[in-house]
Amino acid sequence: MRGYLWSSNANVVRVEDGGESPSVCRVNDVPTAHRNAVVMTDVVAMTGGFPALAGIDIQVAEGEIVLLAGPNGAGKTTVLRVCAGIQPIARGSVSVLGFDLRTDLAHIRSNVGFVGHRNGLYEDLTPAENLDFWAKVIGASPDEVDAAIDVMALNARVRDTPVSRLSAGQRRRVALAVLVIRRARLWLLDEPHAGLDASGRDELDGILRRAAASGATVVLASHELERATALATRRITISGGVIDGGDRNG
Amino acid sequence: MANQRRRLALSVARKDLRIERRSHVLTAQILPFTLVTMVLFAFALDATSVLQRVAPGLVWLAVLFSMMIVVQRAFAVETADGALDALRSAGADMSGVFFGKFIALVVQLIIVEGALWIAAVLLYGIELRLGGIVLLVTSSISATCGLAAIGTIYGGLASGIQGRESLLPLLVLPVASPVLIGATRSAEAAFGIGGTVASEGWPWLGLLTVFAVAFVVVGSFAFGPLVDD
Amino acid sequence: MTTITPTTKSSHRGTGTTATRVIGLLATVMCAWLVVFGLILSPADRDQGDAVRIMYVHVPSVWLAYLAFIVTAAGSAIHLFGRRHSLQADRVAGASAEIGVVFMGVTLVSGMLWGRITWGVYWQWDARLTTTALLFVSYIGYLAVRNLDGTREQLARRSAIVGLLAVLEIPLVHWSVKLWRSLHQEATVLGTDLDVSLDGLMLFSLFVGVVAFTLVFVWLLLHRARTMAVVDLAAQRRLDDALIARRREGGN
Amino acid sequence: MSNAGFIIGSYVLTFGAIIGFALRTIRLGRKLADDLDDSEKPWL
Repeated sequence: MRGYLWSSNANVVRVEDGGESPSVCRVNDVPTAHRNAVVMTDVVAMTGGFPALAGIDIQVAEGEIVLLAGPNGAGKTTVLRVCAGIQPIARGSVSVLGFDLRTDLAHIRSNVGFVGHRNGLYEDLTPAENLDFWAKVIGASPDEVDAAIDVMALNARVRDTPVSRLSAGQRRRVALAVLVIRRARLWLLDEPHAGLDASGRDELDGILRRAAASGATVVLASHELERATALATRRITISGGVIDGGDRNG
Repeated sequence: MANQRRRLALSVARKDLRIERRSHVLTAQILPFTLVTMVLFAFALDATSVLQRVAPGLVWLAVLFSMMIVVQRAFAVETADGALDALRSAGADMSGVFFGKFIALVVQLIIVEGALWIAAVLLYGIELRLGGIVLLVTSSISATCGLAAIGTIYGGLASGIQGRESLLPLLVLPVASPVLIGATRSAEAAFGIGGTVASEGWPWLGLLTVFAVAFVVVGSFAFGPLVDD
Repeated sequence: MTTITPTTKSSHRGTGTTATRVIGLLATVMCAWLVVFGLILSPADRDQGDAVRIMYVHVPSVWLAYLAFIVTAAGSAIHLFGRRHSLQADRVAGASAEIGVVFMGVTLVSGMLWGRITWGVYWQWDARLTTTALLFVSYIGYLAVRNLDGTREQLARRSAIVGLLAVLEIPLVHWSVKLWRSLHQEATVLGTDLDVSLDGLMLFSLFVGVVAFTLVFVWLLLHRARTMAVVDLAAQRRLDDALIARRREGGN
Repeated sequence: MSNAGFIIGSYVLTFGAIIGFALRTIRLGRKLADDLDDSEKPWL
């Protein structure tokens, strides 16, 4: 079993890698020795009759922190949703953590975490109760919950305040704590810096760096180019639902 | 697998009930609504003899209407911050989620029904016979399971679609009609209304049970594909 | 029906083919026959008098409505459980449900007119009437689900499930309503039942009605399913156009 | 014929509804399908 974030003692057997993903690297930016966390090939995806992705190719290696950049409506969110297995694709092929999107959706979903504009929390419950719920759903131990709370620096006051009364940054941290409890190996974050104050952003950057250091792959879409570029190991610029011209090596 | 599903169902149910306890929507909004309905029925019919005759039907109609609100509320909680999406995208077993929502709905509806029967006894002056208690309780539980199953199925279907709340009654009410008929008749038998005896209620209990089993089984399979996109 | 303009670029106008034209012609002829037999040639019933003539359109239409819903269920099942998740099956299911709703609406109206003559009231809480009315509403719900937002596949899967649930409803609703009526005997005292004893010519008229309406159903089903196929094709084409526009927007 | 109004009315309504639905279907079909080439029609 691979080491998971701060919880190498996890006693639940997770699905193992389906082996090396096929090497379809056209550009020499990904060494073939690396495992690919994401391989998207000529992907077309529709949102409400509109082709949000118009034949996009993306590769992300495991352990990378990749920044998806591009103007509004470029298709960044759709890339993340496709990788998370919650947006069907119309054409092309997608492999996430070695699993094929069309045949192994369940494996992808259980290993991937997506946090978008909505955090997926129950607003009437406290963070502690939300995390407790997820721990029960996943079968994680109380230790893992404590670890996640530590990592996200959720203090006692935050832990016991209903989510509806928390700030955007606190909610985001709770949502990320859920990813830790779920032992997600690929973190897909849509505008994670939005609505956070300066210290919140610093905290978030630290969390994401540590996540990557312990083996997770992070793909984030962000407008905060300066901050995100400093954080990211690589940048992919999207425009009009495809990779922007000469920016493949970011 | 079965174990995991049971654990998921229980966590979802416990979570839903905890949210209800915390937010007081059931006690502060839905129960008052149903009680006002009972009072309004009395204004509309305006004769104690008529009220006594139709009390079981009125109670179950009120249950049906409050069920619409309870179901909408149960799924509003899931969609407000994308929690159901998060569960789905975490690969949670959707039939487990179905059973969880189902159990929470059953508990809430039973609370509503209890309040309504008490109101019917107090306001309409009907009297429960000792021999009718077993029939009333068993048929109410069967009816509630049937209603909760269809409520969860169609509530899940309507939850993913914005601005389509009006679709829920259109889908649920025709399907729920056998429950309304069966539950009303067996309650009439339990209360001995219209010269009925308790034994006349048992065929209805059979109908309600078949209905509940059918829709619970179907729902456990259909829920996942319905809420998935 | 409509004026037929000479075909220009195609020998098959619209959604028609030689087969549908033959079926359509046969259906028209049979419907004309049905009117002649039902209104003129067949005798009046001993008990019901001329009111029995409504039966020749009422019974075939209710029969076709149920057939249509069974076709919907079959199409839904093929879409849902078939290996290819055929969209064609989904279209047949949807087309059939639309036709079924039309036939069922017609059934309700003609049944009420018949009831007005024989019972003196438009509506009676008879098991068959009540079941039909509830199912009518259910299938309107099914059609509403077909018109929701979502991807084509999503819509097809959702409506397939709702289509199968609706067919599960038929026996349950029918059973409960029947049980309800059987325990309340006073309803049947009201008037004669709609059943009539049929002589040869009456039976033949009914048979003509069933054949005519079955042909109408097949003809409508083919055209409606094909129209839906064209709609899907057009959506596909719009996707291709939008894709090109989107790529241009991306500057590639 | 006794009750002629009701009886003829039921025939008119029945065939009227069917013809109305048929016309709607045919019109829509023609409007959409006449833009297609024969080779593109999946049913040919």
